[in-house]
Amino acid sequence: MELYAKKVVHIVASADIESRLVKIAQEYNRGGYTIYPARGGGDLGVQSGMLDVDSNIAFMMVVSEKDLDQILQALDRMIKRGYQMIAYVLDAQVLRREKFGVKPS
Amino acid sequence: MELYAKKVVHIVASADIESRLVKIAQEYNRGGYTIYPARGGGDLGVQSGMLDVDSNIAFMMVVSEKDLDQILQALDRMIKRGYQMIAYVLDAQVLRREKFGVKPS
Amino acid sequence: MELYAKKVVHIVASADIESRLVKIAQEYNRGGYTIYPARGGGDLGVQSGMLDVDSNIAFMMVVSEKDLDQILQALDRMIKRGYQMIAYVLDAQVLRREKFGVKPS
Amino acid sequence: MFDFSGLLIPAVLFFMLGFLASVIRSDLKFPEGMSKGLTIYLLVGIGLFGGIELAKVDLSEAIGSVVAAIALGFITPLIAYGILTMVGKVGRMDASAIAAHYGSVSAATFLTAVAFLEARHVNFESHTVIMLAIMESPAIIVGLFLASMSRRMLGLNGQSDDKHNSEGTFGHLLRDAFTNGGVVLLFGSMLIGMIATSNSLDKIMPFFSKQGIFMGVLSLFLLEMGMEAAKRIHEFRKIGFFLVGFGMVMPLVGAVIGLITGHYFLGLSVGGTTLVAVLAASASYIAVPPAMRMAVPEANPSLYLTLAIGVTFPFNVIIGIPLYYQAATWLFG
Amino acid sequence: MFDFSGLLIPAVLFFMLGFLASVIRSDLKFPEGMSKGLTIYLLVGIGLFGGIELAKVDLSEAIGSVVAAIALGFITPLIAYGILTMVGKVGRMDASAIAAHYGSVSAATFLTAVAFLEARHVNFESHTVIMLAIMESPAIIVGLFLASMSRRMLGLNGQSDDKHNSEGTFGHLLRDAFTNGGVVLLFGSMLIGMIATSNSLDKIMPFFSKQGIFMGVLSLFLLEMGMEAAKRIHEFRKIGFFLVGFGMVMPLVGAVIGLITGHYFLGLSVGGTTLVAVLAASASYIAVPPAMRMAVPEANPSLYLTLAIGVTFPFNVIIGIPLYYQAATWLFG
Amino acid sequence: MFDFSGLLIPAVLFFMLGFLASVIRSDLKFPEGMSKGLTIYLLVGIGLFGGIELAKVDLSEAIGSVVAAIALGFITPLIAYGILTMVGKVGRMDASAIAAHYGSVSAATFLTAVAFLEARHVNFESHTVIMLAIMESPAIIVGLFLASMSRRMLGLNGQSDDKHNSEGTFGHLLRDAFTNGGVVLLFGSMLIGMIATSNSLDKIMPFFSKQGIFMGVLSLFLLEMGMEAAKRIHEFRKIGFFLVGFGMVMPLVGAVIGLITGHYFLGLSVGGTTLVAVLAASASYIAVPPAMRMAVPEANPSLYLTLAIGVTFPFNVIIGIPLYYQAATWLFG
Ligand SMILES: Nc1ncnc2c1ncn2[C@@H]1O[C@H](COP(=O)(O)O)[C@@H](O)[C@H]1O
Ligand SMILES: Nc1ncnc2c1ncn2[C@@H]1O[C@H](COP(=O)(O)O)[C@@H](O)[C@H]1O
Ligand SMILES: Nc1ncnc2c1ncn2[C@@H]1O[C@H](COP(=O)(O)O)[C@@H](O)[C@H]1O
Ligand code: NA
Ligand code: NA
Ligand code: NA
Repeated sequence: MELYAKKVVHIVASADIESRLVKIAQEYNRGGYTIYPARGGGDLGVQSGMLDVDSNIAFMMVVSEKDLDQILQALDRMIKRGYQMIAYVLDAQVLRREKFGVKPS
Repeated sequence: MELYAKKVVHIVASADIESRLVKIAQEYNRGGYTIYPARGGGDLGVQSGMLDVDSNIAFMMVVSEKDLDQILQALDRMIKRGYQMIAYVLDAQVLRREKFGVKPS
Repeated sequence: MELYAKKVVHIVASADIESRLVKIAQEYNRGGYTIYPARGGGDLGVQSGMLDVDSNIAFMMVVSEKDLDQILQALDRMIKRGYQMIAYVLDAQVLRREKFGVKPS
Repeated sequence: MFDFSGLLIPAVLFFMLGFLASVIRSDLKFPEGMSKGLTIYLLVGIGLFGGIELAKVDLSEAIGSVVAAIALGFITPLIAYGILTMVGKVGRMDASAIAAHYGSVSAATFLTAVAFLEARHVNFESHTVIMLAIMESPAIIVGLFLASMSRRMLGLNGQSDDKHNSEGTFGHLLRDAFTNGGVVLLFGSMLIGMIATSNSLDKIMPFFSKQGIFMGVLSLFLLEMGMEAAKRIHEFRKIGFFLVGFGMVMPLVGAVIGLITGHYFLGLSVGGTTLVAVLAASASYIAVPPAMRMAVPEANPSLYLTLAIGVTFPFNVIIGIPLYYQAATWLFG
Repeated sequence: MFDFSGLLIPAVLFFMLGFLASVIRSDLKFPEGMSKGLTIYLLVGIGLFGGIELAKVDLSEAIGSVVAAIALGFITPLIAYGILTMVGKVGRMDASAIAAHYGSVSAATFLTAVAFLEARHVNFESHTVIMLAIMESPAIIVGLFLASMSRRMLGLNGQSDDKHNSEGTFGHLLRDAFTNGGVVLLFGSMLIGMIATSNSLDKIMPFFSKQGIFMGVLSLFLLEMGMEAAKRIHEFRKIGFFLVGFGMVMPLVGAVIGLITGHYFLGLSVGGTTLVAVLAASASYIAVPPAMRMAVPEANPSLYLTLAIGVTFPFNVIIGIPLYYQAATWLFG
Repeated sequence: MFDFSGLLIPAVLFFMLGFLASVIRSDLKFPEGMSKGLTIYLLVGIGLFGGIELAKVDLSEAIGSVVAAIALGFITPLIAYGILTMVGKVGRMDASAIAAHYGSVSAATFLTAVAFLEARHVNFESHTVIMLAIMESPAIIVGLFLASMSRRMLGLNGQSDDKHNSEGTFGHLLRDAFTNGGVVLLFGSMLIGMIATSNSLDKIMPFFSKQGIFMGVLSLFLLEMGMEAAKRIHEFRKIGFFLVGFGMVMPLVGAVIGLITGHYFLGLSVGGTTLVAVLAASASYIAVPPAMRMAVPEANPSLYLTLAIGVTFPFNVIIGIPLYYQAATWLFG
């Protein structure tokens, strides 16, 4: 099968800031994103997932190489303003190039 | 630690077609798969995860390089028949080669 | 955006052994880890996720290259003692190097 | 003329609250699994209620309802398919999948109608619950039939030629129609309501009965359905004017058929006739969508989900139920 | 002197059990979503109760409570901010976010106080529930105001200059304060309790009312809160001696203001006065934290969450409520 | 001879429905967390019930039950281990882990027996609930002991030499046995039932008591257990003929011991004796599996889970309970 190189951006953050991240996906990734419920531990202590305030989400976007940088910059702006998150990027090969086209502009 | 090269296939699709994907794992991956609850947004709008019809799953399989292609082809057949999904492949290094052997044939 | 090379360790195991894995994260990864609820299928049959005994978790750690090996060795020790799990490692590029520093020692 | 007091019942008001919450973009959100759990509870409760009532009536009375339910389940989707393809030029695969939803029923709409009737102390025949259970499945079969017919007309070769996929065969898909979780829960609970000793049933009824917590749970569920319905509004533009209109006209068509069936064919009371109208007018969002997603993957799920949840469900809850009740009282006028 | 019998009610005992379970490092864990679901239920139940009671009183009586609630919501966070920045040298952004929590309320603390009063057959005025609903939001506004003032003082340029982020504007943040899920549920349910026909409300009350399962659900929820509170103890060292002390002194300050308001300004009974004290003394962990996480990202969430859930909540449940009740009886002495 | 009417109670029928749903491969599925939540509720409910009853009896009466419970918890796993290793040649590590499950108890089986007895208006002594709570843990200790003995016999050096893992020490594992979530909930709720003021307990009982919604919730839980049990059938071939047989014979062995203990040693009524038999006959699937997964990782979890959930649980619910009851009546014959 023919595959196409894309980037996968993974973010782990408090569930409370979900709407901000969705906004980024809408602006830079044609509204494409996937959210996983998550909990965890880190510098801010344990996020048990039991109360809303204690829940994390993992926010995943499959993005084009060329959209990657402005997405990372948007995330960086959030981080600079104080929003806590971790973010990493993976190299991936996708099926169906047409699902991950350029953003309409 | 010695690690072994494998492929990780990630699929995001409606929870309704889970049984189809499990079938693929049983046929081509010795029944090995992991499912994560998920929600998200894409071309078909928002999948809020609240009702069954509105829930996604992420379906993950660690597969051998040599099984990869027929798994992708099985996915591609599903896509061609109309099933909506996104799928990507990652390069991974696994611990314990014996857990991901060849499929019995 | 500048990115930094890290490793992402993914483990899928029974939810019952979560506390062991958290201990590893605390010992070797400054307490940094993320847990996803999961279910799945493998050599031990189907883990439906309905009862506690039937639930998996995916345990994810973003780690430094240099911490990787001792984490993998800790996992290997668990596996040798009989704990069932699958584990794989991905190459990732992270934002914010300072979030994934060396473990205090 | 239109009597607004019918809207002042908690079920409807909570639906509106959920709708509003979504419209004003509140961050209100039900946790993953909550409405799925509530759905399981509601289906079991309604099934038990139906079974207990069924054990009391004699079977010959019920048989008419069974026949009527099957007939409604077969006829309404055919009409829907006709309207969609002939009036609306909707694609045949989409039309098949949509049609199936209208032949089946929405338990939440039915229960809202029950709450509506009870708030006015209107009695209804308990057979209607059997009809609810029975009507879940036949429409799925009609949908499968329409889809395979459409495939042949369009020259697609669909599922059956796929060697790799035994699930695609008609037999398997048929089985899916009857082993759907919702169908199994409804029928199973009905059977349990019929055969369990009445003494032992009494012990569980504070949990499941309408004298217990059932109606409260329903309200909470409708709160969630309100949010889901409102979320779909954004899709209205995408699915187009014709389909949105169809989502409001088709219930009326169904209701008329239901009213006639309930009043003339089954000879039911005002309450019972209203409920049959509601059954015929409502569109499934539990049993049919997964069946169509599996069996008719060529159809666009946005279309049928938006229609069932975003158009027809709110239409029935807010406008339809009081209207059908009014019509039923006229028939008795 | 201190009357321990007030602690021997299930709500408090389950809180202690959860706390203990966490302290002995039990693997007890609520499934994802369970306490979120219980929270939704509790907010709807309390809203309905308030609405039904409100429909009975005349509006002029209630208006005083509304004014008092708004006043409390504005004044207590200002006092808290003052203490934090002047006595404690807490950073201004952190102080703004923490202050907002103390101006708002904790529904679970309020309900525990209701359980406490009911176990002693002490009546209370139902207006207090309106006050609960109203006090959720104003403090958020004060928090936003304090944060933007602090930003100016610190020379930060915060949210508003960010072209990429219209959500950062004051207007948007204000909207968040009133569209928060908890606020919408409370107000919406209150409205439903007021306007739904009483006959139809009766049908859902076995689910939502205190004669039904409400108090049992509350106990289960407090079990979970106990675990959450205990989990925060590990953070005590990090947040420091001053803040832990603040988390116990501030409720006392609030309670005094609340007692005065309830007794002298509103002329409430012992029960009502106790509840107003509880409202003023309690700190929000539902509506305010997400608002602050969004609007004041510069503040450290560990601080306000540890204070609200790990210090003030247990303090109020175990020590505060009996104390405020005692004080209220003295006022009437 | 075998009286089928005992099966016609909702608890058993819902179990069968779940089983059937899974066998016909229905897509029925409980959302993640639902049965975990129901389990928490059931354990709290049963604990409260036990505690309230305990507060009524005098302690000297209860002490016999406590001793008997501990004895049963120690003896049955030793017998099980003997049968497994000597008759069945099952590996020692697997045998240790399996044995522990049979020394502990299944709360759901116990509650089904309670439902069975209540449907026939048979009274039972409330001490049996204390026995249920007590029997959760001792068998875990026996399991740990058997496992470490087996390790020595097999020349494995297991947990203790692992410098990296303080959790592996016997002390830690012992602590796990008593801090297991289920154990904490049961004991904690029992204590709360004993010490809370009766007036305040009345307020929460519509939620937790058997006159309230408890039995309904149990039915829903058993529906889920039916699905879980059926799922395990596929493993029967893997675990082999001997173990499947063991899963049906061991409950009978346990029941005989339990009947003797209940009737002769404790002098209980028919109902009480039946329940002690059920306790001794049932196998844990809540407290013991995680303990064994942690402490005896060398054992294959498929074996003990399939036995406890797939063989012994259905056996007891369908065949065992009526049988033990019959036997108990004979003893009184
Ligand atoms: N090194 C890490 N590996 C995996 N997840 C992490 C790591 N550090 C932080 N996280 C996740 O990110 C969340 C927030 O991290 P923090 O801001 O450090 O508390 C945590 O609750 C974890 O879920
Ligand atoms: N670019 C993307 N990145 C991450 N997830 C996506 C993306 N596009 C689609 N998805 C996921 O796939 C699901 C179905 O996508 P679609 O068929 O485009 O609606 C969505 O609900 C998302 O969960
Ligand atoms: N090849 C695989 N790909 C993805 N997940 C797997 C695979 N094999 C096992 N798993 C996951 O690991 C869990 C335990 O595997 P096992 O010990 O083989 O039963 C399963 O329940 C799956 O969630
Ligand atoms: Na219909
Ligand atoms: Na306050
Ligand atoms: Na036993």
